[in-house]
Amino acid sequence: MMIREEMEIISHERIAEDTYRMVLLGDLPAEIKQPGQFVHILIDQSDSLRRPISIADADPAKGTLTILYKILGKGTAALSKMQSGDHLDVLGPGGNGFLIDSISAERALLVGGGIGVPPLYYLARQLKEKGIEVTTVLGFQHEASVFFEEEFRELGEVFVTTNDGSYGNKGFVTDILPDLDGRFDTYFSCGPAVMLKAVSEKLDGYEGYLSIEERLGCGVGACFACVVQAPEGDAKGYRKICHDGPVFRTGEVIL
Amino acid sequence: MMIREEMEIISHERIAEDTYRMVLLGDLPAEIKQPGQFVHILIDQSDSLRRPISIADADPAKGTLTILYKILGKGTAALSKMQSGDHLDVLGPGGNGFLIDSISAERALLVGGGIGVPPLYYLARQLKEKGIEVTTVLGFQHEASVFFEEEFRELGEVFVTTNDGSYGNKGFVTDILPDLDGRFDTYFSCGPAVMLKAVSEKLDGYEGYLSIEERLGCGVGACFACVVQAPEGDAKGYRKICHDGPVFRTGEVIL
Amino acid sequence: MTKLNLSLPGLDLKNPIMPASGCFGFGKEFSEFYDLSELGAIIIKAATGETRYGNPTPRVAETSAGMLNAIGLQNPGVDRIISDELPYLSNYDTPVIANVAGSTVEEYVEVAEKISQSSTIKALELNISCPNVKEGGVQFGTDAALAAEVTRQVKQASEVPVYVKLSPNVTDIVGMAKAVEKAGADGLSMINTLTGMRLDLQRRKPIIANQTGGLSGPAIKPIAIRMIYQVYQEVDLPIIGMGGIETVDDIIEFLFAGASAVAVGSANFKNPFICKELIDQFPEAMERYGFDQVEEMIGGAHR
Amino acid sequence: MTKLNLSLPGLDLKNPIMPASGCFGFGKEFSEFYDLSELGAIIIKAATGETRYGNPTPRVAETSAGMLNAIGLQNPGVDRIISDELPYLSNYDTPVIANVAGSTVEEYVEVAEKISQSSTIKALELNISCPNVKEGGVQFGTDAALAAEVTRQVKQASEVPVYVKLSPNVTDIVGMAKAVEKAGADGLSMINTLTGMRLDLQRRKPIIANQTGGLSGPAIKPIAIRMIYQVYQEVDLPIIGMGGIETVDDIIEFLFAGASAVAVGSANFKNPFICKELIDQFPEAMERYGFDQVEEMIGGAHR
Ligand SMILES: Cc1cc2nc3c(=O)[nH]c(=O)nc-3n(C[C@H](O)[C@H](O)[C@H](O)COP(=O)(O)OP(=O)(O)OC[C@H]3O[C@@H](n4cnc5c(N)ncnc54)[C@H](O)[C@@H]3O)c2cc1C
Ligand SMILES: Cc1cc2nc3c(=O)[nH]c(=O)nc-3n(C[C@H](O)[C@H](O)[C@H](O)COP(=O)(O)OP(=O)(O)OC[C@H]3O[C@@H](n4cnc5c(N)ncnc54)[C@H](O)[C@@H]3O)c2cc1C
Ligand SMILES: Cc1cc2nc3c(=O)[nH]c(=O)nc-3n(C[C@H](O)[C@H](O)[C@H](O)COP(=O)(O)O)c2cc1C
Ligand SMILES: Cc1cc2nc3c(=O)[nH]c(=O)nc-3n(C[C@H](O)[C@H](O)[C@H](O)COP(=O)(O)O)c2cc1C
Ligand code: FES
Ligand code: FES
Repeated sequence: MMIREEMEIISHERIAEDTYRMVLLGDLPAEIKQPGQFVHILIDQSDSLRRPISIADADPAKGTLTILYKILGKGTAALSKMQSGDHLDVLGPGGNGFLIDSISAERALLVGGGIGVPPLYYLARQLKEKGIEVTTVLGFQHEASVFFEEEFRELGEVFVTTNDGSYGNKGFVTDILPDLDGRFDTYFSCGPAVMLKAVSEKLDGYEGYLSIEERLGCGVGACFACVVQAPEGDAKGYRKICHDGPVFRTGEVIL
Repeated sequence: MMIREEMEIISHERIAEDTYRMVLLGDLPAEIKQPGQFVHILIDQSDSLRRPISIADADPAKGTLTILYKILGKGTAALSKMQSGDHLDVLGPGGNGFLIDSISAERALLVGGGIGVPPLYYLARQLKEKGIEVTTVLGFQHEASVFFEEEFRELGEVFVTTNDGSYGNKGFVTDILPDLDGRFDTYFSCGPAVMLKAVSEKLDGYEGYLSIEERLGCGVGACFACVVQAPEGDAKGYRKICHDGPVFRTGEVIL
Repeated sequence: MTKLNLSLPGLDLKNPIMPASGCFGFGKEFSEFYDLSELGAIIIKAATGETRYGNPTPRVAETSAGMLNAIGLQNPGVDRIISDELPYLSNYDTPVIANVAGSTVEEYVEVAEKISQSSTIKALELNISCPNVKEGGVQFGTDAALAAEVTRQVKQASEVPVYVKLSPNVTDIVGMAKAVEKAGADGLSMINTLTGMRLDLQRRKPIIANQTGGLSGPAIKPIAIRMIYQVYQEVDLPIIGMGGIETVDDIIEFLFAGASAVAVGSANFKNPFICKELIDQFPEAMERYGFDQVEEMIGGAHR
Repeated sequence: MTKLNLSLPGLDLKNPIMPASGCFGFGKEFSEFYDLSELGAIIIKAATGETRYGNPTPRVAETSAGMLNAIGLQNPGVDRIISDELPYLSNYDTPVIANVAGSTVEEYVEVAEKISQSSTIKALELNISCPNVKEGGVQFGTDAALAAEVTRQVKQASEVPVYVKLSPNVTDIVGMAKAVEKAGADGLSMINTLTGMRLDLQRRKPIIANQTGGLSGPAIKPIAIRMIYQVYQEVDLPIIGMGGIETVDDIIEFLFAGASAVAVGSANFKNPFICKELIDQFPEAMERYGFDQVEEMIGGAHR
């Protein structure tokens, strides 16, 4: 069930260029169903809209969850100014994540781009726990923006690409994919729309799950701000990212 | 000269019901010309208008000034939440105060009502320093709202009235005035419009100075939000409270 | 005892607070947060004759003390609303108001006729003010003759009272209100959103794919209060007031201006519990201003 | 080298940033805060034929991300503005724009004729949009035929170019803009304030003595941007844009929408140094978005 609560910030640190990790404490983590869900944060009470941020990790027993975010505009800039001990108005957990319980994967490929990396970490941890082998490809702009490489390495093999080659392999995540052919049966991806499109084209034929972003209104499925079109023939014709997603099976929606 | 600066709050405390004293530190106090001037405070950067608050005391040498304010609405409520060490966006000193240098008073009567009391304190201190005898009448709603009686007592005789009689004399400041006839030559008053009107009628014939309130816009004399009418025949026809006032000689403006 | 309830045409309200159309879907999502029976009423998302997909995304953008939206009347169409959405709402002890939209007078009439036959629907809100669709919607709301015509025809077709939702994007709001009053409206609902735009400075294009969107939120409250105040003086219809409501003080301001009840829109996005919280806080607020009956507060600023 | 200057009818601007009418008096007060020669231009307070005292107080109220004002065109009258206020402004190397108001076409013409003869005045801003006076002002700004008529006559009387200041309180802003373009306007200035109201809940009356007031500030920016964007597409006149500007990003949004220059109004009340600060910050902001000439930015969202 989604709840709304004032969560306490128990740690907050910069982990890469404009990128921060924040750990929050409260009752909300106990409600998390799957990796890939998000929290909807009211950063300032005078804001009109909440900001959706993926749950990057969680420890329901301890009541903690981790978010990783990048400063993009007004809201995330304000968020970065907050300090341990401050409280944050959080609504969540929202949406449907990666349905790992119903997945019969044995070897998983995770493909994350930039600030799309966070939800994959919680996913990777849970896949590993289920005994599924995890290979990860992470794409960043340049060296300064790389984060969580080590964390993923603890869970399996990791490839890093940067657009300018300043770290890891030069190029895009899709440049790595051909080398990995045959080393996985299911893939999971999150990142900018163009990347998701390219990844799903390259990995056509594999079972795949994509986490999609769009500007949200309510975040609870009521306002139709966040719809994405479903393919011709679909009964409803659309999906709500905040409610039906943000994670969809490839082909379920038109990228 | 008016300046704008981030002043540091160096003390802040509740002194009566909904009433607070705050001491601010900065360069602005050095610019104060007279008692009766005000500072124009931007309490929250998202506010559209500043709030005018009288300078209740100042020590230009130390760079401090004191304000006393009452919680009335959104702005003053937010102000009351601020803490020592916080900074406040202050513009000032604004307006023309009590022109004590050009006043030939020997015995002064000060009449303050409620949150009109503050500017009279700085005035009283300066009158006293000039060797002028000070008698003060302070009116409040009830016992819980009384403040600064002791401070004024150090400077001269003090009479307190409360509307409900819960402290001092029951009634209005004007009830005291007849008893004081002949004990002063000049009076100074600040308080709600109705009180100022009543006081100036009771004390007709005396030289008197009134500090007037109105909702301000710019606070610097540019927007014409704060005008008050001058009597028939006046060349300009009006005065700006923020710029020509807030202190006016009786008769200079229509109450 | 404070008396929160009041009766308006077609509506027995247990309190004057309801969610605004388009900001509450068909209620289901919010039923996870609180019991919908607590609401004074529910205004559901706009219904059109056929399924509409709406505008491309992005459909929302934040602005100072407000937001823009251009959903474009996405909805499953009147038939599926009746078959799939209304049955669920009939479980609650709360009057449901259907928001009726269309591209032509015929479509308005068709939707009104069908949905007003549902026993769940206690009134219609005639949406002649949606600024986010190319056809229909706002041109009916900015031309007094068209507004009167669609009101007249919908009134004939409807089994339940009709509240006409006025657009604030007009020179003469009182003229619009009088026109629909004369055409037989049972009530007014005001205001819908103001047409606005925000640019993405990086892309140098409007953020909202539809370019313009409807501005809602506290930013527009002074305009809503002004329009309701003016219309209350000239028109003899009950008004459901809306536009930027976030607090009980806001609600009281709308009632004093002349609204008989209020709807809360965008604030549901900041806080999905807002309607319930406002309902809980309302009796105390009434007392603070010296009232024990909602009815006494209506138009309080005009006395 | 970034090129901040540009030429508009009658105006050689060293930068596109100026204070808006009514928010800067006749400049004198702000000359204590910075050198007025730094400003792109100065738009002075409205001038009418005779001295006007204006509306009773209170004249201002705060709203969410905005404020209401109903000054009511208080001013010393055109003759005393010419004799008492303009000489001081002529000391500065900044074009001065006179805001011209009136109750009748004749009054507009009289004021325009007189003040445009001053060598200090480089252009007129024809204020047909003041919502805060009973007579004149906004009715000229909400009726296209009247707007055209007053524009035509003022154009004939004026020695300097005429920018017509449009009211946003209209159904069809593009129609208004086209009407004054056809009538000979040299430019547009938009937007004036939206008519709004706020109630004092204790007194149960409007806070502003005039009841309604003009809403300005960031709250109205999305409406200003939308209107300028729409007018830029249909009308071939330079636009001085205004409505809620507080930051250099706001200015860039106005330029991209189609404004050639901008005016800063209520923000002067929050921060009397705002115009100078924005001018200082502007070159860097231009660079950040990849521009080195203001002219290239104008209408950037339309390409
Ligand atoms: C399901 C989901 C999960 C996300 N997870 C993360 C995450 O883990 N870490 C992270 O850094 N970011 C994540 N994002 C993107 C994040 O929501 C935006 O970067 C953030 O809202 C930008 O807010 P802002 O105030 O800084 O930007 P502004 O541009 O000032 O925001 C203005 C408005 O636009 C919306 N907005 C702007 N950009 C985006 C965007 N790319 N996606 C969605 N809304 C946007 C904001 O929510 C806000 O309503 C996620 C988005 C979605 C939809
Ligand atoms: C020259 C001058 C000196 C003042 N000195 C003091 C003082 O020393 N101590 C003190 O407590 N108060 C003083 N006041 C009154 C004080 O400015 C208001 O109480 C305060 O602005 C209320 O703000 P708010 O946000 O709490 O109320 P809100 O009602 O939320 O304010 C909304 C707006 O209305 C204005 N406003 C509301 N009430 C008043 C009022 N009575 N006078 C002027 N503006 C008002 C506010 O400034 C603001 O712009 C003074 C006023 C003036 C004009
Ligand atoms: C996302 C969104 C969708 C809306 N959809 C509708 C709609 O379908 N029909 C309608 O009449 N009004 C619609 N509105 C307008 C609201 O019902 C309301 O009139 C307006 O938002 C002002 O209220 P607020 O400021 O409380 O949001 C919508 C508003 C928003 C924000
Ligand atoms: C206090 C005040 C007085 C104003 N007086 C005038 C005026 O005399 N003439 C005029 O054309 N506009 C006047 N305006 C409107 C402004 O020039 C400007 O168009 C409007 O405020 C929007 O800009 P802003 O949001 O930056 O304030 C006034 C605005 C305010 C706030
Ligand atoms: S954000 Fe409102 S339905 Fe998804
Ligand atoms: S407040 Fe602007 S002139 Fe006094």
